[in-house]
Amino acid sequence: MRHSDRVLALLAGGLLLLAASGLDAGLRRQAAVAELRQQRATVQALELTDLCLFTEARYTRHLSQADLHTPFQDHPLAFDHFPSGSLVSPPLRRE
Amino acid sequence: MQHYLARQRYLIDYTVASLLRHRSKNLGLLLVYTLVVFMLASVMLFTHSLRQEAEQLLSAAPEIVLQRLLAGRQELVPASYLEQMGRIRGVSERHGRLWGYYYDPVVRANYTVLVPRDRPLAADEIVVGAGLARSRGLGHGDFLSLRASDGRPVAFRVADTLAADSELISADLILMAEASFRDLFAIPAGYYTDLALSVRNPREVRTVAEKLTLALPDTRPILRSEILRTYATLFSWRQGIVLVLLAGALLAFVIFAWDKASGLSAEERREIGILKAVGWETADVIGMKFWEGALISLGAFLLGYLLAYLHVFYLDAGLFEPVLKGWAVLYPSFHPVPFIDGLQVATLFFFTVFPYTVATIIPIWRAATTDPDAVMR
Amino acid sequence: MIELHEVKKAFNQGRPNEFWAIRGVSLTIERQRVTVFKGPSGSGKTTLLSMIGSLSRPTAGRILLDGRPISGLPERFATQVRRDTFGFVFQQFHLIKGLSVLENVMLPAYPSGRDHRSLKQAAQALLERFDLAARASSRAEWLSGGEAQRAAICRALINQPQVLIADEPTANLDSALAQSFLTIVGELVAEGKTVLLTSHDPAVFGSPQVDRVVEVHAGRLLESG
Amino acid sequence: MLLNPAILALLGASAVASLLLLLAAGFALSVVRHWDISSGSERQLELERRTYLIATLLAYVFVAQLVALLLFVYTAESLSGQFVGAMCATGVLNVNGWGWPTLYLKIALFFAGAVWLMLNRLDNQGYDYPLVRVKYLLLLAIVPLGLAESVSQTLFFTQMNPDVITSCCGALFTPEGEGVAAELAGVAPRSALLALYGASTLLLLSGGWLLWRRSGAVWFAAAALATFSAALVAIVSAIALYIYEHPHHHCPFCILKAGYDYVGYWLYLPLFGATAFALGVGVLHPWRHIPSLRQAAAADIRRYTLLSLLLLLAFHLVAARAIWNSHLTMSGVWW
Repeated sequence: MRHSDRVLALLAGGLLLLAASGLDAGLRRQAAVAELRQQRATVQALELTDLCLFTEARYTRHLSQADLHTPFQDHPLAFDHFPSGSLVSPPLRRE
Repeated sequence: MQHYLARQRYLIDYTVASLLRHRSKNLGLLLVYTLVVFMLASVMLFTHSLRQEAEQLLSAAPEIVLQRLLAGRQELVPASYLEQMGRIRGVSERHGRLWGYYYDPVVRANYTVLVPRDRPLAADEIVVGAGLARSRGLGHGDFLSLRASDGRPVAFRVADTLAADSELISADLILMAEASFRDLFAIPAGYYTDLALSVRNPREVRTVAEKLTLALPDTRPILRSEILRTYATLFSWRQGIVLVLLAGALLAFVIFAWDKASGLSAEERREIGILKAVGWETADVIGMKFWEGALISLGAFLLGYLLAYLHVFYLDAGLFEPVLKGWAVLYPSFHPVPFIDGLQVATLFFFTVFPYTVATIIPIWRAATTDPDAVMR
Repeated sequence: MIELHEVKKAFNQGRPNEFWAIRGVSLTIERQRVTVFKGPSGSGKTTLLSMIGSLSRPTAGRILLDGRPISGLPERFATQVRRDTFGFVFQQFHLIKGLSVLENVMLPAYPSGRDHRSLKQAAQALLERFDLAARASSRAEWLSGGEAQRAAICRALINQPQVLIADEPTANLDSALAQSFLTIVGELVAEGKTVLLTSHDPAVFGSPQVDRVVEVHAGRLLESG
Repeated sequence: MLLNPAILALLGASAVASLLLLLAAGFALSVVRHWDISSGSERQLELERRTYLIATLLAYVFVAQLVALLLFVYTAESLSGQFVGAMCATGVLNVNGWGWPTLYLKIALFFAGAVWLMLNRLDNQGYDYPLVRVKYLLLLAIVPLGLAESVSQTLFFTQMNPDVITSCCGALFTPEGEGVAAELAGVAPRSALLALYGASTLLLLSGGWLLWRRSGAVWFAAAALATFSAALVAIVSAIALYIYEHPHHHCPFCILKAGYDYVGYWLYLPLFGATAFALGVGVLHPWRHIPSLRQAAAADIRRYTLLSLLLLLAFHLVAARAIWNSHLTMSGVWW
């Protein structure tokens, strides 16, 4: 077997797997539809406004409800001392 | 066309043979490259999936949340505001929300305490989120004691836990009755945390918000579209930050690739000389070298991407958990739903394959223009 | 027929270490003959041969192949001429290490993109003819000197060139192997090939297979024989 | 400035492309100044080697630009969620004054690059490289285009202000509005489609004439440009409406969305391809009498003409299919 055939077959296999991953994503998304709908219902019922990703501080737990300069709300020189502060951008909002 | 393809196959033949001869060196390169792609792809897939999920879930959030600001801080809203705002056309429903935070010194975590509107609870009953239940070891019928604002302990019976599959939104929630909430935090009757308004027609939301700020100048409306926008920018911003950080790694890798491509050994130089002497043209050598780069970068891209896919969606992005957890004690356990879009994959491809190939153009050209008669000298 | 008109070649032109390796050579080489360029090392015979084989371009003068000028061609086209017309056997054989003998033989035909199966068959037939079929799949660096030279000849013949060019072909061989090389040359000429050699080995230019000896000295010709 | 991976990729790519272009221009300059094909001097050999580098660099730039053009539109599309008032790429391009110029420059660069590569391919088939000066002068003309594109794109992305309320396709592409976009939308669908079919017929006829009589390449290229503009107008004023099945939704970008089966790509790719090939024919044709190129030029011109006509056909088939399958019926209103 020629080298090129072997390598092209490998690449084709990789591309096939890439396509398979897309297919798999679609299937899993489909499977998650019910769950997502359930969660949406919870959001609606409880009137939630934020994801529960960073629970350490008020301004990271409810990002969208925080004040514009939240990290400094306790004191103008107060440092943002929670690590997620480095991951979360300051709230962007039109005043 | 056929001739062109046949020629490319021959060039690949030669490239593969020459890659195989320096197996360990090229395998090392492939490995490092795959790792770089894997990290980038993991971040992209994970944040994109979170962003999509946020968008889907939070599109059910209240259309307008009205906060009252007092000296720049959020303050309780008197119920009278609901009357004061007057009749605003388009607002189909308005009511006060009661929610707040509770710091639990036992596990040093912040909980979100919330009064549900459509779920009647007895005064001593609470419903807790699955994450909280896990970290405090609570089950149905257990008791949780919370300290009221005046210092006395109040015991609540866990009537229910929220579904585990909704942890992404509800891991740290405690739901309780309105009376218990007011009692626990000493919030006088007639005051709410904020107000929620529903607006039927999405086109009217902005006008409603403008009218609200006019009618109630000390309030601030937060629109649903702003919430969605906050999350959209949050995640792409984060992706960007991680990319900027990883760009260093990428740059180092590109320099490595450049160095590898330009630091041709005497042996390789001699080989190219031989190829040219026996009838290969500069363009053939460039094509051959191009395939070398293309095979390595394509291979690394496919491998890295597929590994990242497995990592994020089958292993629940295990490697990122510590990063996301930060100092948070309550971390939701959730399975990201695979939202993938072509832009993500195309960007990733651009980010990883393009710099590598560009970095090697000039070294390749240098090597390919070796004099064909060099072998005769 | 190959004609050279006042061919000159300079190295490092315009710099202080400028050096004229060929200082004006005019020559006609007939088809189906064995022509040997003889001369001491540094006399310019290899440079001359590389210009005839379109490996390098003369600084001045013209080289014609069957009446068609080939010396002024840019590399892209010179390579085509070289690939189709000339086959090279180098002094060090220059087989590529790590590739099998068969792959080495097929190498010059890669850019032409010809059908893989027929190419492989042609290569195998050549190996068979030169008694190398058994070594087809062994690596090039495992061959003995004589085998390596025969493999190099196979490689030179894979594109069916009219002209075979060999640079000091017997320098790395013992006399028995040198003799068998000359026999092969004789066979090739009988088949219609033109052969150009450089050598300073009396066993070569004294051999009955050689039709003409051209002596090169300090970049000029001193024809004899 | 939004720190978004796709934006970073685009900025990086166009910076790299500009760098490569500048590099190529530097080499091209020395080639134009010292080129002498008849010389066998070492400098000439060096220059000939440089042509390989320049061609490789340009091929990379062109491919990168092609991908970047798609990525740019796609990114603009995906950013629409982050701007108040933006529903699709139109809104995002309107966020500041650099959006549209960037898009136009990218398109111009695409055509210029395609034409250059075709010219280069032809020249490489002539043993005396007869077009060397022409193509490198053309390259020097492309460089400012590339730099302008890079600068404009950088300004576009860095000056993006998420607080600006932008006007999107709903506001922009309305017949009542002002500006070019509004005028495009205001063109009666009937005359737009008629113009498109008229221009396409001209293109077909001039292509046929070119294949048959080997002349009139200028007309062919001109007809292609006319068809290109007519097609863009027709997409905005009529074809898109059929795809959206909405009589007032004029937008050239929303058709790229997944919701419309990405039909936009199937429309734009053949259209751009057909135009690029036709322009290439127009540029190659004047050189067909150079002796060393005669054969190659005839073959290339023939090939590109056929490709251009085939792609044109593909465009029309996709457009016709979109109209045919649409549930929008305007027969009483437009026809």
